[in-house]
Amino acid sequence: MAPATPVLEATGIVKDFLGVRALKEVDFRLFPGEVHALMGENGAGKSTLIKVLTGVHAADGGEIRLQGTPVRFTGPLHARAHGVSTVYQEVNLCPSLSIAENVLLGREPRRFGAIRWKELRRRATELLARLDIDVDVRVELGSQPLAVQQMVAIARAIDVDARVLILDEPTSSLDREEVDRLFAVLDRLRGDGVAVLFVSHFLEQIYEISDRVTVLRDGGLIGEYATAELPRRDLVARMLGQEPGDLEAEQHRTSRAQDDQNDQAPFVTARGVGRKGAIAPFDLDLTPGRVTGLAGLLGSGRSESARLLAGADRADQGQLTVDGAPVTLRGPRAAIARSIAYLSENRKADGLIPDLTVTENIVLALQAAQGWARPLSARRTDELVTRWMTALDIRPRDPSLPVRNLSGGNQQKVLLARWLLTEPRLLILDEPTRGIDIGAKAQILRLISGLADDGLAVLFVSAELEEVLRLSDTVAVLRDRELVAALPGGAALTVERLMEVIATGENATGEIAPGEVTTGEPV
Amino acid sequence: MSAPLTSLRLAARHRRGYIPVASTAVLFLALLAAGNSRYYGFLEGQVLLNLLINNAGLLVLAVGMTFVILTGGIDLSVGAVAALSTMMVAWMVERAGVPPLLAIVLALAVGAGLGRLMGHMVHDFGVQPFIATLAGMFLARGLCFLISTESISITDPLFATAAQTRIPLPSGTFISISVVIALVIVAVAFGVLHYTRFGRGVYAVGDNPQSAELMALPVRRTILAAYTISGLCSALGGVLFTFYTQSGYSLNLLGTELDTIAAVVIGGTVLTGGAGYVLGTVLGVCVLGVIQTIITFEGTLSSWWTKIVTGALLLAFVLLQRVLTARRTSAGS
Amino acid sequence: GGDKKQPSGGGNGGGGGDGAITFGFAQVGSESGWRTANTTSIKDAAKKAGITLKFSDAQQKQENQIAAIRSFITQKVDVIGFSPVVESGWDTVLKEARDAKIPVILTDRAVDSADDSLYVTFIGSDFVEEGRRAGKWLVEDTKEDGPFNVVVLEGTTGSAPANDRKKGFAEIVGNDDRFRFIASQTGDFTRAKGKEVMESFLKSHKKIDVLFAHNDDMAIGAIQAIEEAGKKPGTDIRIVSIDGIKEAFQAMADGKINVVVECNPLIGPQVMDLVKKVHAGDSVEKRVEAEEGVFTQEQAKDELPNRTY
Amino acid sequence: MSITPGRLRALTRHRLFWPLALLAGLLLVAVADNPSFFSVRVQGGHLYGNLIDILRLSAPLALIALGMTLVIALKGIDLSVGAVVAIGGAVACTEISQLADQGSASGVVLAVGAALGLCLLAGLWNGFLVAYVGIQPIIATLILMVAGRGVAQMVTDGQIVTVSSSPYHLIGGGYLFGLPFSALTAGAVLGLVALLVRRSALGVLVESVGGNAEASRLAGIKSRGLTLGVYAFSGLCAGAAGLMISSNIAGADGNNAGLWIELDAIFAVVIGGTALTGGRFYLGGTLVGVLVIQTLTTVVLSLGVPPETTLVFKACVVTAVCLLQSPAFRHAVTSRLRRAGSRPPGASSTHIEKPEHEHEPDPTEPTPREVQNT
Ligand SMILES: Nc1ncnc2c1ncn2[C@@H]1O[C@H](COP(=O)(O)OP(=O)(O)OP(=O)(O)O)[C@@H](O)[C@H]1O
Ligand SMILES: Nc1ncnc2c1ncn2[C@@H]1O[C@H](COP(=O)(O)OP(=O)(O)OP(=O)(O)O)[C@@H](O)[C@H]1O
Ligand SMILES: [Mg+2]
Ligand SMILES: [Mg+2]
Repeated sequence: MAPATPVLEATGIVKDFLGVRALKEVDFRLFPGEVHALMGENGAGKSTLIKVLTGVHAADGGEIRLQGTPVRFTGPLHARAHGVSTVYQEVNLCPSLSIAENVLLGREPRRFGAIRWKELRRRATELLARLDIDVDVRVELGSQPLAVQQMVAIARAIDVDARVLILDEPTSSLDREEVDRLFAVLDRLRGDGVAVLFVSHFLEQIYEISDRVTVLRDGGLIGEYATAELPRRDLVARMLGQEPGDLEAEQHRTSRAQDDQNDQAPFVTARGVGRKGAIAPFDLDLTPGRVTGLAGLLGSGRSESARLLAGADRADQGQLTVDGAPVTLRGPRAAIARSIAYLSENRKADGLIPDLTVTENIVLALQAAQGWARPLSARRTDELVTRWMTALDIRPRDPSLPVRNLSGGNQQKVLLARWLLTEPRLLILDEPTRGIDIGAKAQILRLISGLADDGLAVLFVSAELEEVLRLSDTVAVLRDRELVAALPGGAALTVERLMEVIATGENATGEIAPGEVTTGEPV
Repeated sequence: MSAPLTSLRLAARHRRGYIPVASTAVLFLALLAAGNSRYYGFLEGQVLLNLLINNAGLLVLAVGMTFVILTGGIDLSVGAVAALSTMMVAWMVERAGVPPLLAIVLALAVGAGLGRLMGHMVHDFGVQPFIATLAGMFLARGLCFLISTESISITDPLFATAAQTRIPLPSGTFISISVVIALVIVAVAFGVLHYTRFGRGVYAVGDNPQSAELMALPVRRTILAAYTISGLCSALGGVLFTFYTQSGYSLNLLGTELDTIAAVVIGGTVLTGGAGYVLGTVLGVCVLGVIQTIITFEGTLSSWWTKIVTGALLLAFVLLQRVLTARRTSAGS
Repeated sequence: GGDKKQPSGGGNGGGGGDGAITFGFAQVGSESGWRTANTTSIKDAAKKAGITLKFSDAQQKQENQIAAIRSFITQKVDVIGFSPVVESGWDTVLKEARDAKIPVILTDRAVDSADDSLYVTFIGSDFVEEGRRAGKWLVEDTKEDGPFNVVVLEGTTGSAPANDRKKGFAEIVGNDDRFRFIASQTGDFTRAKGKEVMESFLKSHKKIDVLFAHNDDMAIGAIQAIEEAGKKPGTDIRIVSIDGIKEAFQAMADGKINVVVECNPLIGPQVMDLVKKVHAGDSVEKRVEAEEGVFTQEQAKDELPNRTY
Repeated sequence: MSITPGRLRALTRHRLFWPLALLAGLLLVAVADNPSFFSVRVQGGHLYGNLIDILRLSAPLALIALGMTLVIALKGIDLSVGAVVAIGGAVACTEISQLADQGSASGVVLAVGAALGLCLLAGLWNGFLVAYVGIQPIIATLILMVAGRGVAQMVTDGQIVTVSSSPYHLIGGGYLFGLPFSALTAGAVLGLVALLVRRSALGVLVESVGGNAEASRLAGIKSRGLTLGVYAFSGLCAGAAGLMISSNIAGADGNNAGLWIELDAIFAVVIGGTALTGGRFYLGGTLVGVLVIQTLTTVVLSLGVPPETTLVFKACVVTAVCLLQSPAFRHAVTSRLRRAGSRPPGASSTHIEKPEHEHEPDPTEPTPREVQNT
């Protein structure tokens, strides 16, 4: 099915980082008119390969050919000039410029050399509308939820007249609907003969969109396959290097806690808690032993409600009680002091301290809670870090590396470790599995579930409804910045039902758990 | 119900960038009003115009600095490069008999060249801007001394004309040629920053250099150009200074880099780059000028009180600026 | 408000209708004790003479000084005085003053303008002459034949006093081949730098016979360095300095400095005389020398009580 | 050779290798010019020589740079240190000069305490403006830089306040065990602070706030208190440096003490490897930076470089340090050397060299459809 010459071909690519070989003689081919998935565990070398292909990193060996001619890109600018357009992992945009500018930066429409601002905004709006994103393009990008930023990055990449489009985990923070729109666009591009390189940890997405798959493991090439001819199990086995265990076998978590919910007092209750312009007042109970999922569409206010509960933003109305005592969270510190941990959704902007080592990043919150004068002993640190690095399988298993050198998924695990380490009583997780490979994801979900069984209260936000369903005892649904329903989890709650509630805001059977949800006044 | 609300919020958000400049403008007017209520003749037209006449050179330096700071850098060499330019022009015209216009062009070229060299150090070799331009500052000052340790008067009539020509404005007031040049530079800078790809690139690079690189923007060209522009503006500022004083002197404009940076930052530009307006810089220069004017009008301050009062006025200004912007931004988000 | 500060020159140009003269004085800055003494002298003298003083401190910046003079012009003061930061570059603003019919008095330093009608008079010191006087004393004091190794602590590189004192000193001493200049460095007119530079001189040069310091502060710093090196200032090394601050006289009295060429900052009364004369339209000398002398160790003890700064 | 090429490479890659190499180079030049440059003898009961001078004179700068390192690690900057230096000296000397007996140790201690207290306040003030009011550090500290100098001049009345107090002289000009007391003090403070920040969690917390303020806030770090403390410490260090400087010349020079020392301090910090963008900081590196600066000054004096050319000379040295420290520059030089050497170009066809930015295409040109870099 592939035409004779690949548009982009790499042979024997080697890349070393300070003596560690991240890519071991990898070969890779990309043909026009195909969507090619690049698969592998966290740290397998996917992003590194992409960066080498586009000249961000110089290869330490190997050759890259563009349409049969050897090339040596000096960077994204050079690659772009040759028709290779890339969206790198993590949102790499300019947060304090407007959305419109971010879409068209460097390609602004001009007349006599002067930028035509009206036209710029019109075109940006149009491009985003193609992805069904309806925003005021004049607002600062940084004020937008991560998913919108992600879509802006995608809009930016597909606008150019490119022969090769590379997308490194573009869907990690997208909801189902955004993914659908993206795939529609990719389909069209494929039809136009564009070669698309696509990285994702979602198997369904891979099987839905890709024609061929290249699998990497530990920096080495495992093989290149036609997607249709490779059963899921085999794909997973090749990625992990072993037969997959009960990755997908796991269904809904057996919520022991659900049965004895009556005798458990909630750890945190919110009554009419809200913030003007961010989220309408809502009621929510977070009970030890129970996982509460938050579901909703892009921009429905999931992150914003999580932030209020975590003290990251200050609520301007309502009352929060912790352990029965009314509290006002004046900041994250106050929340942490009350054993509330919050994993934020944007690891790059407000999670990692890139220069610090893995160890330092992991113990940061615990250390901050202890105060500067009481440093964790080296032994204790070692012990904790080793424990959690093993539990979460953070690779490479070298705690002294600067965290910036870790792969995206492993960075995410570091942040998760940071909060688990503090032994919280309420764990607020905003997209905790973003960018985490399927093997690790199952493991992490199991871990959270286990912690919940041991009496942890969990608030779980994820764009992936399956995941929410699998883990949650209760699913609260948000719509237009309002909490509209709380549905008991369990086998009865299917993705379809949930989608329906999200879409209509109506609870078809009208079973809003009493006392759980009262929609507050809209602000 | 929530639609109008959302659009209101969006409107507030999208204007947030202008708040620092707007508040600076308001405070500037307040400062003028305060001066006027205290001193006789403070708001006379010519006093205001003198603000521009006296600060034309600083304004041009600050415009160049704005470019560099917007890219997230800093340029400590501006004062020294300007001094070098006064020295070069004076020496060439007076001692070497170079035609004045040619001398000016050469001085501008040297300024731009020095700027570009610093740009290379910053971008290509990853030297921190502070250090690269500190070296540039030493070098430029040092070259001044090599030309001459004494001040050189310029007797060429062109400079006398440039210095003494008064461009009349209504009601007996006037401005100088330098003011016109400076305002043209401001206008050009405004156009470049807001209406060219390069200008937007400057903001992008300052906002997030790694992202800009990954967004396939010409980061290298942008940074080199920003430092070159700063060097060029410094040299031009020096030339305007020779129009102002008709002389060249190695110790001219000592410490001006800090005034320049202060003007840019007071004008609402963020030192870490990516946000700011060149019109804010104009206001920043005017604010510093008014503070100076107030002190002159006060007229009885001893040397140290001059410093203390300057600091106090600056403090009052940034505090008020802070109060205003904090109100607005918190209302906006 | 009602308490607006009015320039007492009022709206009537150079007038002096209400008697009091307004004198706008633009000082260089406050870079040294000498300068502060100069400022104080001018302020006190103005008060004593009943002259309204508008004082502006330029913080060592020519542009500030020009701005201040412009502001004096717009405020319509009766007489302007200033001590220029640098010799050159005053024509434009001085012409503006002339156009506004405001007489200008220069103090302390001269300007190099070709058109000397731009100012009425100059009062102050001649830095070149100071250098010469220092040189002359040295030549006369050293009867024995050399060679003498001379080190120089220069003022701030590029500043007028440094340039001129160097020039004047070299005019005299440079022509006498008993003297060899073995080192010359800038000490920025400060005590700390003077000490640091002298420490270095003492280590790289075995035999130093004469130290010429462009001001007293550097000389005092150097004395400390010499003493710490185990030598006797004033005896092992002849020290010649300029300015005449109290501490230098004390050091002279203690035998640690050999000679101080005075550069008198206390010219306030003389300036105020000139202001009055100029305002009244009397003719004045184009150049008025400040009263200053050359002091040796013998004179130092008698002079010490008269030193006020 | 006992050093393997690999070791040597690792060594030359060390952050401080090139500054130290340059330091050594400077000293070698000095000793070539003046063979007795290194000579140290006993004079007046203590060691005496150029090297001792370097130690003594770099002490104040070392203290200031120490405070500055922490401030810069927090993504801040402190321009006011020069003014605080002046205030510290001015207050102490003025107090001492009013003592009936200037030699009384208790009087001197009180004066020193008052001066340091005031400087601590000055630092707190800066920290307050930065952390609680939210003013950009450069402006917040510029205010005190301008006004503080005025305060110092007011305290000294614009004159140099001379003191003759032997206890006070010890601080900046005295000797202990034959070594300069100031250098010992600075060394001790540096060591203690290094111990404090690295043994407690302070260092990591500072680096974390400087590296990503929002993330640190969410992790529960009290960044305001930390900021306040660090600026206060910087003020205190500057005050102590002010005492040393004034003690060394036995007088407080409100006009000139500490003038432009902020630039030197920042320079030292940056040479030492701490980035102005905040985050990781290196106290040892700062110390090397300080020594480079003071050695440069001393060597320039010793060489007798004419004053007019001093600055050009310094510019060249500064440029040299920066460039040598830059891996990109070293790479450019070595690859150019290699190219000039015997190896034919393209000898390693599979080896892709680190990109140099020279081949950057002009994006304003129409997008080339063909690949040019063959
Ligand atoms: N700049 C760097 N310096 C050192 N090591 C690095 C650097 N970048 C990546 N690595 C290492 O290279 C390996 C491959 O990382 P890469 O980011 O390519 O993984 P990935 O396949 O994209 O993983 P993920 O799915 O988590 O994004 C990892 O072990 C990582 O730690
Ligand atoms: N249809 C939409 N398209 C794009 N942005 C939207 C849309 N609706 C709302 N927004 C933006 O979403 C933001 C609310 O974000 P919030 O982080 O609370 O959402 P969220 O539900 O957590 O979404 P996500 O999980 O994708 O981050 C607002 O800034 C608003 O401007
Ligand atoms: Mg990756
Ligand atoms: Mg979210």
